[in-house]
Amino acid sequence: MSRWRWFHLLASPPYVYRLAERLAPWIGAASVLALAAGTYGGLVLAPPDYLQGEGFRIIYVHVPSAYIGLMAYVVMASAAACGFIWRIKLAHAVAACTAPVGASFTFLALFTGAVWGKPMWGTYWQWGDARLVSELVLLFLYLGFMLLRSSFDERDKGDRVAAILAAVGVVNVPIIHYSVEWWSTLHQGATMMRLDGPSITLEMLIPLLIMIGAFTLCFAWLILRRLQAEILDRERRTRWVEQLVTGGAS
Amino acid sequence: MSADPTARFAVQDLALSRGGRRLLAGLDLELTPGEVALVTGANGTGKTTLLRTLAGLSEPAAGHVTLDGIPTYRIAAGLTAPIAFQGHTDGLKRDLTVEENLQFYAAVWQCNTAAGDVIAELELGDCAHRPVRYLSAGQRRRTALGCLQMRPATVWLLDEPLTNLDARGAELVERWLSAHMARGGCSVVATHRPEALAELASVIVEL
Amino acid sequence: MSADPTARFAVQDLALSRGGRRLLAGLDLELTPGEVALVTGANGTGKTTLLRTLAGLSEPAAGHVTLDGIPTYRIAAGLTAPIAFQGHTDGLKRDLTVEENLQFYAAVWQCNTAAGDVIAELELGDCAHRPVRYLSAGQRRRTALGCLQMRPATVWLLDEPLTNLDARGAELVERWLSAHMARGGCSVVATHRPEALAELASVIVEL
Amino acid sequence: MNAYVTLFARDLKLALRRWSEFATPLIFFVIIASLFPFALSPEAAVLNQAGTGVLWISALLSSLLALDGLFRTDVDDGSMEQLILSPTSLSLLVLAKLCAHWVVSSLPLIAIAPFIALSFYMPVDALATLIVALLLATPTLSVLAAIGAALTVSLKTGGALVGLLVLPLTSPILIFGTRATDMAMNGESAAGPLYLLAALAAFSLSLGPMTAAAALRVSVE
Amino acid sequence: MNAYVTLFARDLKLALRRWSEFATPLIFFVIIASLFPFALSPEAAVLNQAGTGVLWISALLSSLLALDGLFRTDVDDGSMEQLILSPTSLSLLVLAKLCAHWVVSSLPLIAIAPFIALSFYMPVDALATLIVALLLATPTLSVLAAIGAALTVSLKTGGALVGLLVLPLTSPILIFGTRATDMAMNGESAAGPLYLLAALAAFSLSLGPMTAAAALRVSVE
Ligand code: HEM
Ligand SMILES: Nc1ncnc2c1ncn2[C@@H]1O[C@H](COP(=O)(O)OP(=O)(O)OP(=O)(O)O)[C@@H](O)[C@H]1O
Ligand SMILES: Nc1ncnc2c1ncn2[C@@H]1O[C@H](COP(=O)(O)OP(=O)(O)OP(=O)(O)O)[C@@H](O)[C@H]1O
Ligand SMILES: [Mg+2]
Ligand SMILES: [Mg+2]
Repeated sequence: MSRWRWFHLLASPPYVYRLAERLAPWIGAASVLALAAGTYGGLVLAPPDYLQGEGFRIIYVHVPSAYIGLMAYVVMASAAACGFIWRIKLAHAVAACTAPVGASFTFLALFTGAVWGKPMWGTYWQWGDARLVSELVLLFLYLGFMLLRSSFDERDKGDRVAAILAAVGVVNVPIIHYSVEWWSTLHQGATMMRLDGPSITLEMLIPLLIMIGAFTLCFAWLILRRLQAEILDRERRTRWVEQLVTGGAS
Repeated sequence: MSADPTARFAVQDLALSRGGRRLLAGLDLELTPGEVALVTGANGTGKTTLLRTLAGLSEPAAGHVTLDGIPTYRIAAGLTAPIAFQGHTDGLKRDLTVEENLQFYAAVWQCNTAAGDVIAELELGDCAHRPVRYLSAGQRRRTALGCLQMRPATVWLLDEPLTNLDARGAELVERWLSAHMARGGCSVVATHRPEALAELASVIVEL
Repeated sequence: MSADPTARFAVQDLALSRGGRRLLAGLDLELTPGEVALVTGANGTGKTTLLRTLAGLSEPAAGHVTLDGIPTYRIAAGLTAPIAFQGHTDGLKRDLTVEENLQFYAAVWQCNTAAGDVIAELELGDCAHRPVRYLSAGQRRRTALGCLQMRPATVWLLDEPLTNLDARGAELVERWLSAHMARGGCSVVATHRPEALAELASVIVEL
Repeated sequence: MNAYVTLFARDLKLALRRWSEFATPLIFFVIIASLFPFALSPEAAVLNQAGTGVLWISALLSSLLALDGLFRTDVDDGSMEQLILSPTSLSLLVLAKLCAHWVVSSLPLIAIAPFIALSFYMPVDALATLIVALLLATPTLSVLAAIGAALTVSLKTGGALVGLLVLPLTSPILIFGTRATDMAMNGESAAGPLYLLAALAAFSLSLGPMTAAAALRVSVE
Repeated sequence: MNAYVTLFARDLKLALRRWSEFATPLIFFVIIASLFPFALSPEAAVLNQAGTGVLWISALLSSLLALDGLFRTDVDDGSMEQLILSPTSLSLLVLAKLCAHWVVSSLPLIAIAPFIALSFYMPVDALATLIVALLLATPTLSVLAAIGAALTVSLKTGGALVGLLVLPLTSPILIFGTRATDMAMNGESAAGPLYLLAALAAFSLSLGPMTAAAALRVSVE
């Protein structure tokens, strides 16, 4: 009984809008704190890597963003699937605002990786590497979702069609991930990207974990804020938004 | 696949919108076997949208369309097919002949009306074996209407069936509609020329 | 590009065939400025073929179509463009808005009629900035007819202009035809509803 | 079932009436294959390496290219509405269209592939594996392309967007396909990747038509 | 001339109406290029060798892909009749459509080609030649594709055969193009093939639009 009440509340735009309004500042603050702590730990406290020197510190941006990029896709696809199956407009809104965020983090992972690659491997881009290529494919999946959704003039239709694509994509992500891994090991053995197993010290690991937490919080904050904007846009013709806007003005 | 010929077609409190604009709201309509409703209204008032919604091709903004209590939107999702819809487009393959087009629909709807008989009734005898691409606009429209005979449907939804038809073609539509009613079917017809079909109509919906 | 408004349109001993079949032969027709010819006939008798031939889009099997003595087939080949043709298809781009479609034709024909005025006359004010793809069948037809005002043509060739139009739309066509005649233009109109345009007609060609 | 056969036959017939449209990808295939040696050095070793890749990429592209129009003509001329309203399940009808398309576009390609492979100095023993791999891989490619086509059918944007949506999803097929071919060329057993290809084909053939049908229903609305 | 500008602008506008349309050929190109390493072995030596081929084939495909619809939509919706009856010469209008298509589909591709080339380890010195070669070759490809499209549109089934005959004509372009690129990569002067490409471009641009226009006039009859 109460479970269904929650379900309905979460499908109600004004409720979710206000909930986000209340949560966002806290999450934002927590994310800033964690970012600060992680940055300090990563740039100051952690010792330089004995092989890679100071350059390794880019890991504190690279790994968290790679992780968020992947997680965001799952969030986006689940939201889109809920929206399609139960016809919840709000779930589509969540999917719509997750996509660009996820794409940005994926791009960040690619970018930091490329920047890192130049000193480490002597080249920005290496077609043969599994992680690189599957990350690129992930970026294409995001772009496809966004392009498809925006190609429809009727938002409703765009939401539903893109939801199908997201669902197909989420089935494929693990397949792509593993197939690429197998493919590249066939051709060139183990990838170069590997924390040196046990050799990583706690001083390096803990800031990394903090950064991952911080990025997750930051992601959540971005989603909440974008969701608010998306809700206002979608509901701009309703009474409550009108009241909200005029109330704020007077 | 035999459709119940005495079904009740009901529209309750229907609202339609396109591109965020409300086209109509609060439409009620009930058709018993043998009834024809004419839908009229100026260009752009929503006749086509209404017919597509009745067919279950799109979901209404609000309200229900039911055939014997089952929402047509679910019927279209594949349960059974007692509804025939003929829109502005003709649903014919340009590269198939008239006969092949009719036979195709007969096979899809598992109906055993002979294509030859329908072609004779349509007076398309001399183009039966010509690809539809080479037909005149009216001959195409006739072929499309011929497909109606290939579907054992209870409800006919026709969007301006008289388009491009000459006088004999219009007569034919009238004759087929009466026969359909006599069989216990019902039908909704959108038209800009209600006078041509007024005799058959039991309801006129003015949008 | 200014067209002579008082040209003479002559058809001599015209024969048409499609796919090896003779559709008509020995047609003679002469239109002086201000005259409208209605072409009627059952489906598939060759009205569309006739109009396309008059426009110079296809060559006649025999005979001549001349405008002030110049064969229209040569006119269509790019000398000048005093002929406007509106067929079963509408010639509109789905992804451009009503206004953009009209402006495009105005630019191609180098005509300076304001698109806004035509849109107002067409009563399409509220969809002027909507892509044609989202218009209803009748609204599309109106837009297509609107393009006629964007061409400084002497001869109008209209193939069933009343298709999909409501009563007000039909009135508009009549009004535009009269205005065109008053300007000294002439026109050939194929239709299945000659009664709707009979007042204007000076000749009726029965195929 | 009857409707399935009918639609299959109709699509085959339509394809044969417009055979040139379907021959185009094949010609593409031959052109690309015959052109690649110009870009590579024409040494046997290099060609041998590249041959597999060229074959697979051409197979991929030619099954994607023609598929763009798979549903579009039906939607444009109103046939799709009639199919949606028909008593047969739309998934089955989509499957019928897919099968017809596969017969027309992929089958000839598979038939011609061995000759191209030979011209790239592929060992004769490896040909059987190549054919089996293509037979297993092309259905999945067609299903993926059909889903892409269904998603974009109501958009004016044609082939390119489909490419963007579908190409990233096809990378596993390409990887397993080339892997099987390479293994066979080295005289190893290619059973592993072939089983994976078969699994993917079974998976996509069972869920793909449903997905495409759902996309079509939304698009036609 | 005015009509030329108008039609050019209209076609550009139609293409840009959705930004996705502008972006997709590009992404398509990138994706094809990034799929190739899956099919080839990802070693630098092989990729370096194959890179030129990949670039040119992708260029060919993306300029051919969209062209199929170049006239078909105009013929289907009746615009072509109106253009034929318009006071401007049809060849000029065909040229306008071609130019708009080239700007939308080939130009972005040429802009991005250097980056792809770099990722395939092409030496920086060769990039200028690559760009010049693409600038000279793509117009000819577009003209050929347009002639093919016009013939296919006009002669329904029989004429599509002619369309097929046009496709193989693209191979000289590809051969000269890859040749120029390869020579530049080896540090030689690529002037020879570049002059040939320029000559072909001049030839096809002067005669192509007329040919396509003639085919279209028949189509509408
Ligand atoms: C464009 C280039 C690169 C891309 C796209 C990329 C992508 C990725 C991805 C997707 C992950 C996986 C994160 C996860 O599993 O949660 C990852 C992890 C990692 N990357 Fe990169 N990377 C790139 C370059 C590099 C370079 C040059 C280095 C250093 C030499 C590097 C070092 C690492 C490390 C140490 C990890 C963590 C591995 C683990 O915990 O398993 N990456 N990268
Ligand atoms: N290639 C062809 N082969 C054989 N017959 C053809 C061919 N093309 C057209 N026809 C026939 O030519 C005739 C003339 O067609 P047209 O479109 O001119 O008729 P119409 O008078 O406009 O008819 P409607 O009133 O239906 O529009 C039709 O009977 C048509 O079937
Ligand atoms: N995406 C959209 N955005 C805005 N308006 C739309 C959209 N799609 C359709 N419309 C409008 O919806 C209205 C209903 O169109 P519909 O085709 O149902 O009209 P109709 O009554 O059949 O007209 P006709 O008599 O011309 O066939 C039209 O005014 C049309 O412009
Ligand atoms: Mg309508
Ligand atoms: Mg006609």
